[in-house]
Amino acid sequence: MANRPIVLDEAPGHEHGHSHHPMQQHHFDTMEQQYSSSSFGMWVFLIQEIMFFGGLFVAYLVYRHTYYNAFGEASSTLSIKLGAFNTVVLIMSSLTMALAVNAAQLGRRFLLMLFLVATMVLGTIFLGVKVIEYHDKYTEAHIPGSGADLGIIKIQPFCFHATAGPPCAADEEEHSAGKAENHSMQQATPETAPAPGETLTASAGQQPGEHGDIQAAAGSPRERSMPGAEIYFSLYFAMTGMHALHMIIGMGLLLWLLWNAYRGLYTAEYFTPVENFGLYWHFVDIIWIYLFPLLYLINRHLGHH
Amino acid sequence: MSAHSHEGARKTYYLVFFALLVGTGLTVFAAFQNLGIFNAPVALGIAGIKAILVGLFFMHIKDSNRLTKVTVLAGIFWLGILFVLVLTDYLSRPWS
Amino acid sequence: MSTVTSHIIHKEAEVMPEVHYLNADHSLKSWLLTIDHKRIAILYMLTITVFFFVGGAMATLVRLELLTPAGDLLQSDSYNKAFTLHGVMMVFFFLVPSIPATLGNFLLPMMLGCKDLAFPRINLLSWYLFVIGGTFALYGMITGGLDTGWTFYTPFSTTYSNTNVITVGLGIFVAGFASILTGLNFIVTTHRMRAPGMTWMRMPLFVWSHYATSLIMILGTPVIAITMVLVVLERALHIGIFDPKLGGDPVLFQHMFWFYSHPAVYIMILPGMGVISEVIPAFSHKRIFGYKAVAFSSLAIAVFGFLVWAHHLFVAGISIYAALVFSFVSFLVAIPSAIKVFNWSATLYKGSIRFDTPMLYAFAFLGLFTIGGLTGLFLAALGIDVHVTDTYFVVAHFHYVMVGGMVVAYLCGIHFWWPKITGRIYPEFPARLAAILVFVGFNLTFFPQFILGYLGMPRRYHAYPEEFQVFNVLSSAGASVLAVAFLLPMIYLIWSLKYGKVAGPNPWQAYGLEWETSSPPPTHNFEHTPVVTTEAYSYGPKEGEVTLG
Amino acid sequence: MLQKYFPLWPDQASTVAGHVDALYIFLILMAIFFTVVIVAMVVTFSIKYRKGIHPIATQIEGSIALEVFWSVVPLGIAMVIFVWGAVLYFHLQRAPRQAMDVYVVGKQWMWKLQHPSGPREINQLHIPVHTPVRLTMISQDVIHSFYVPEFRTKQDVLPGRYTYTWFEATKTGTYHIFCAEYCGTKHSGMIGEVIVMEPVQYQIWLSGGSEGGNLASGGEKLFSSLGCITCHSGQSGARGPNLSGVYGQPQKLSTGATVVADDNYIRTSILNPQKDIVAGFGPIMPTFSGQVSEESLIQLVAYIKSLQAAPGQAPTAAGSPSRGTGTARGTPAGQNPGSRQ
Ligand code: HEA
Ligand code: HEA
Ligand code: HEC
Ligand code: CUA
Ligand SMILES: [Cu+2]
Repeated sequence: MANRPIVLDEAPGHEHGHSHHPMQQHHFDTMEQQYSSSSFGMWVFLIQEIMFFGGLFVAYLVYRHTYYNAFGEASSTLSIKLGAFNTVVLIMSSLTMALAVNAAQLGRRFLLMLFLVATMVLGTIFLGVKVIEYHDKYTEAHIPGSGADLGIIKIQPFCFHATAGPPCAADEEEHSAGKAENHSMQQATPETAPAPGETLTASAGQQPGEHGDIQAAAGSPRERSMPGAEIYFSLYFAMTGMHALHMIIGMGLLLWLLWNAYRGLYTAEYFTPVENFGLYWHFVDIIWIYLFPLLYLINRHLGHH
Repeated sequence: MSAHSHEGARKTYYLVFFALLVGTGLTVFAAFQNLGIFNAPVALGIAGIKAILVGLFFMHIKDSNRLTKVTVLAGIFWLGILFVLVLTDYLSRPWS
Repeated sequence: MSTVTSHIIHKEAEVMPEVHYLNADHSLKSWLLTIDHKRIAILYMLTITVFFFVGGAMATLVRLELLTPAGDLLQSDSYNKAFTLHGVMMVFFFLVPSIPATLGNFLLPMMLGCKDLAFPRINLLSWYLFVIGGTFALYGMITGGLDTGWTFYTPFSTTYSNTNVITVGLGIFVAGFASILTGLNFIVTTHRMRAPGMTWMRMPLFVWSHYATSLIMILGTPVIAITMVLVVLERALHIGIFDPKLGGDPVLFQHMFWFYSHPAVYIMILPGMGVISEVIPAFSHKRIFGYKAVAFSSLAIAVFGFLVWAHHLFVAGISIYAALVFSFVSFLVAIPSAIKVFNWSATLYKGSIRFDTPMLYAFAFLGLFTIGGLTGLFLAALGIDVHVTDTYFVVAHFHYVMVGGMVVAYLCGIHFWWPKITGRIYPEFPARLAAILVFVGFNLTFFPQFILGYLGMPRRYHAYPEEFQVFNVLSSAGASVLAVAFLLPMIYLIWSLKYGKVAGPNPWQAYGLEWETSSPPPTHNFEHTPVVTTEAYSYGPKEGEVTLG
Repeated sequence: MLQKYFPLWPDQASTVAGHVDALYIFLILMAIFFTVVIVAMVVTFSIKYRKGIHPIATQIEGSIALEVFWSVVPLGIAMVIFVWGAVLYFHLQRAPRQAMDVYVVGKQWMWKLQHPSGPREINQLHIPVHTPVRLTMISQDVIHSFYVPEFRTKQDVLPGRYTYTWFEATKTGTYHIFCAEYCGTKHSGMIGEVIVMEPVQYQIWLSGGSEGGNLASGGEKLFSSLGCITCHSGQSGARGPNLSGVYGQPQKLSTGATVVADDNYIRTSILNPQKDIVAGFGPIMPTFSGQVSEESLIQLVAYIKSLQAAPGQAPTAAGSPSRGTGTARGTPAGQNPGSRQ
């Protein structure tokens, strides 16, 4: 075969003989190539993450469009205080993470470890607050899958429970004006005879909004006044849950980074894992930056609170 | 990179952090104002700016190569495809 | 062994290289923990073969049941589980990884002139995820089965089915990440690991098509992953997102499902197109006609493929205006495929054509993919789709593109690169026989289904009115031919592992980096990093551009 | 002959069937043309340039002109198909105004059909020939799909939302109704039949039908037994809006938006009243979700549909002039809710 012009030759500057960085993997020609591959790989991974969350966001978009009112009201049951607090915490952790990368670039091991720990602490705080919020939702029975009672909107923003417990009575009274409208919605029981063969379990006079009655009221079709609200809470849990899951995975990775930093693996020449993790962490932050207004801040000006 | 630019970077981080705090405050504030149909766009606009800040500075997109930038844009573009084309259905349904 | 001169003259009998990736180490551990892309490709190949035969066995059951109008062989529930298992196995666990994870994995680094994919460990992880996902799915299918169809439409899958939706859903979720990681690896490798001199416009078209495929894997698969999560949550916790009883919209599920699954059908054809783009030039001994057109049409398919998904929903209750948009784009996405088909055919012009088995498969591909693609246009035409959607017309369409297209391309590629992978050549006669049998059996199986579909026989029917029987019998008869045709390669390919003729580095006198190294290649692919100085398919000195007319 | 033993398409029994088949034949010719072109290229080149007689290939790089040629020509053809298909689709999707209504409820695994004038059928649909029929369909459980091959129409039947399809039969006879969307165990058994009759026969069939009373009057009974009437009394000062003349009209909502009150709007107003609040009213209407079956909902919708605007007057069905439930030509009676009382 005459036409065989691919030259199998030695690539310039490559071959054994000159020393490799200990972290260089065999299939890369240079440390530079390894670095740019990992960093690009991380970005491609993040694109994948965008689309992953994108599926949730598109569901959100569709249902917010469909159940505009219900989303507004359901959103008002979240605590803006907790949400905003968590937003700040997460932003702060992004800062510490950026500083950690910076420290790694400079090869300052101690500083790197310090910032990694700080990031972890902030992440833990975030998750802790999330647990409180989830627990509040749980006590209000705004949990997906708990049945028909999801539609009941109980209004109690600005009600900060350091320890999860029943919604504070003070707050309930404070906002009773806003509640009235909602309660009337649920109490409006028309004087009707149930159609034959069809169940009608709610009886007039029941106060489904009252705490403690929720379980009893559950299953009553009369109280399921807002199908959209159930979807809102499902999305709330799905989105924040998926976000929290990413945080938890992030915490695990942070531990691993910390261990490696402690072992002195990262130097001013080699810190790719720290940097890539930073990208991941900031990405998770960005997701929250969107979740906060989308979930907590719908139609607050209407004063459902 | 020189140590000097790393110091500069730190300064940027603090500035961005500050801007993000302001953004958070702003978005909470805006949520309680009656802006008519603009409540949602304003909220998303602020979120978008915050996200861009995080991306450009914390994630160093500003200083990264073209491939990275194209990658990020591609991600956003595809997300756009998902949103826009799903909405072509929902927004043009007679009533649902 | 891999200096340039050693194989320019190869009249003497070829000998196997002493050390190569297959015999570098023999322990089981060296296979299960390998990070060599070639060994991972083999692992993938074995796994998907198992899944293919599981899927094939189910197809056999389906065709046997449909031999008679009455639902006599299987209970309706068993039938439903059979075609679901068939579809799920074939799509998610066979066809999606078929060429990319085997041939792609094996060849991409070699074609680019590097030692391995960018992330060898992630490559291995991908295989493990795939196996775990597949095990989940198989386990779910065996213990109780799944009867939702491969499309998992809600609310049937979330509320009404009594079968293992959650287990299989998780299996698909996990396997999805295997696919994502493969795509990620390919993209980064293509961008960052090309050998010196390997510019984008010198890359083989196989690489281009895998690049396009990987884009879809990265951008589409996450959406099916999250959709599966939502289905599982819906089923486990009744979160209501897809449940009309709680105000959810089942059509939203369909949007999300097809946002992935339509682009995924291009995952299931682009790699095959890549194979054809290698094989036709090799056996015409001629550079490909319109390299750039073929290369960029792959990208066009990947991008436009994301804009057409709702052509699966024309009667599902979407807005008619949206249907209009999606139909329009569906016609646009056919154009890049048309460009490819014409360029392949034109490549034959003034070639020096040989008819080895891979070339026979390539011809079969041309014909069958064309028919499959053209009937895709029928479906994309709104007025026709209303009548034929969810009938056997659709079944025929997608088997033409998936079996006639991709499976044929897979067989084509396996034969073409078999000498490279194993160092030995398959026996030519049974191989040609099998190729011809595949072609004949395939047409006999699936052509009657077009007619059945237009006559109105709905798909997923376990019993059917008698007037449809004739065509069903034809189809079942074809399926038995097809079964034999698919079993044959299993036999002679395994036989050739021991008794096949030693191939030598380049038995086809094909052009490309992978043919520049020994067969089987050494663990690091090349003795030295190659430097590329020519374009792909430089089978001879160029002629001037031909002009029209 | 050929069509009998080796049929290529089903009977053409509706006004659209011929149009669909025309496009189909065009597509077949198109497909044959391109397949022949490709096969011809492969075969002639294979013969002419096989290695034996053409040992040295000519290396041709490509041709821009040809690339343009074989992109633009298919594009042109594709656009023809697109437009043709789209026009047909719009025709298939939009029922003529005067169509006779039939309501369909799909459930695992049967079709329940209701004529506005009363008769209810299971897995059978009697219709007069040469009469446009509009189906308003909903599912009680999973997605089904209403398919009559001879009419070339198909439409998925969704839970939670009405979908529509229509056809006008041109031939008397009996045709299959298939369920075309997979719906579980007996999906393949969810088969019914359309019986297309001469109008006279149809009239006879109608009068021999069930004595259930018509849909709207059934709806009226529900309207009072469910207590709707307490709020929707039609009197000024009533707690709920007057429902007369609501159907088909744009409704102003509290958000300022307007929506047209079609069947889906009314259905949702009953099941999920809080979703859209009519301007000027409080969100006080309770949900009836889970209490009213799809059949009853259809009756309520038909009743509200039958109410014509009569300002200041309490709605009553029995004597109320009917409007719009069907005045299809070819059905002298039967389509009129009041006519069979
Ligand atoms: C490998 C997989 C694969 C491929 C490549 C394709 C390719 C195409 N498919 Fe297919 N399709 C499937 C797999 C695939 N499909 C599957 C699995 C389903 C059903 C899923 C289910 O419901 O279970 C399906 C269903 C399906 C539907 C929905 C049917 C329904 O359920 O109602 C539609 C509708 O538009 C469609 C269209 C197309 C089109 C336009 C193309 C085009 O890309 C084809 C382009 C190719 C050509 C056009 C041929 C070559 C061109 C020429 C020879 C030149 C002449 C060209 C012109 C005149 C334009 N497909
Ligand atoms: C890669 C994709 C792929 C492949 C290769 C095939 C291959 C085949 N398919 Fe499949 N098919 C699908 C993808 C695929 N299919 C999908 C996605 C669906 C839709 C599912 C759904 O509706 O949800 C479908 C549905 C489907 C149906 C419609 C079922 C229905 O709607 O009711 C039919 C009916 O004929 C069918 C037949 C066949 C046949 C005969 C083959 C043949 O080509 C297979 C030939 C191979 C073999 C036969 C294997 C050879 C091995 C042996 C013979 C050993 C067997 C061992 C024992 C019997 C013990 N398929
Ligand atoms: C407690 C009083 C009450 C009862 C009982 C009641 N409604 Fe209503 N209905 C209202 C009010 C108030 C509105 C306007 C606000 C809104 O849209 O929710 C309304 C709105 C409607 C609308 C939308 C009207 C429009 O102009 O767009 C329909 C349709 C409707 N009701 C039907 C019914 C039916 C059918 C029943 C019985 C099954 C019923 N309602 C029972 C109070 C009631
Ligand atoms: Cu009902 Cu299929
Ligand atoms: Cu498709």
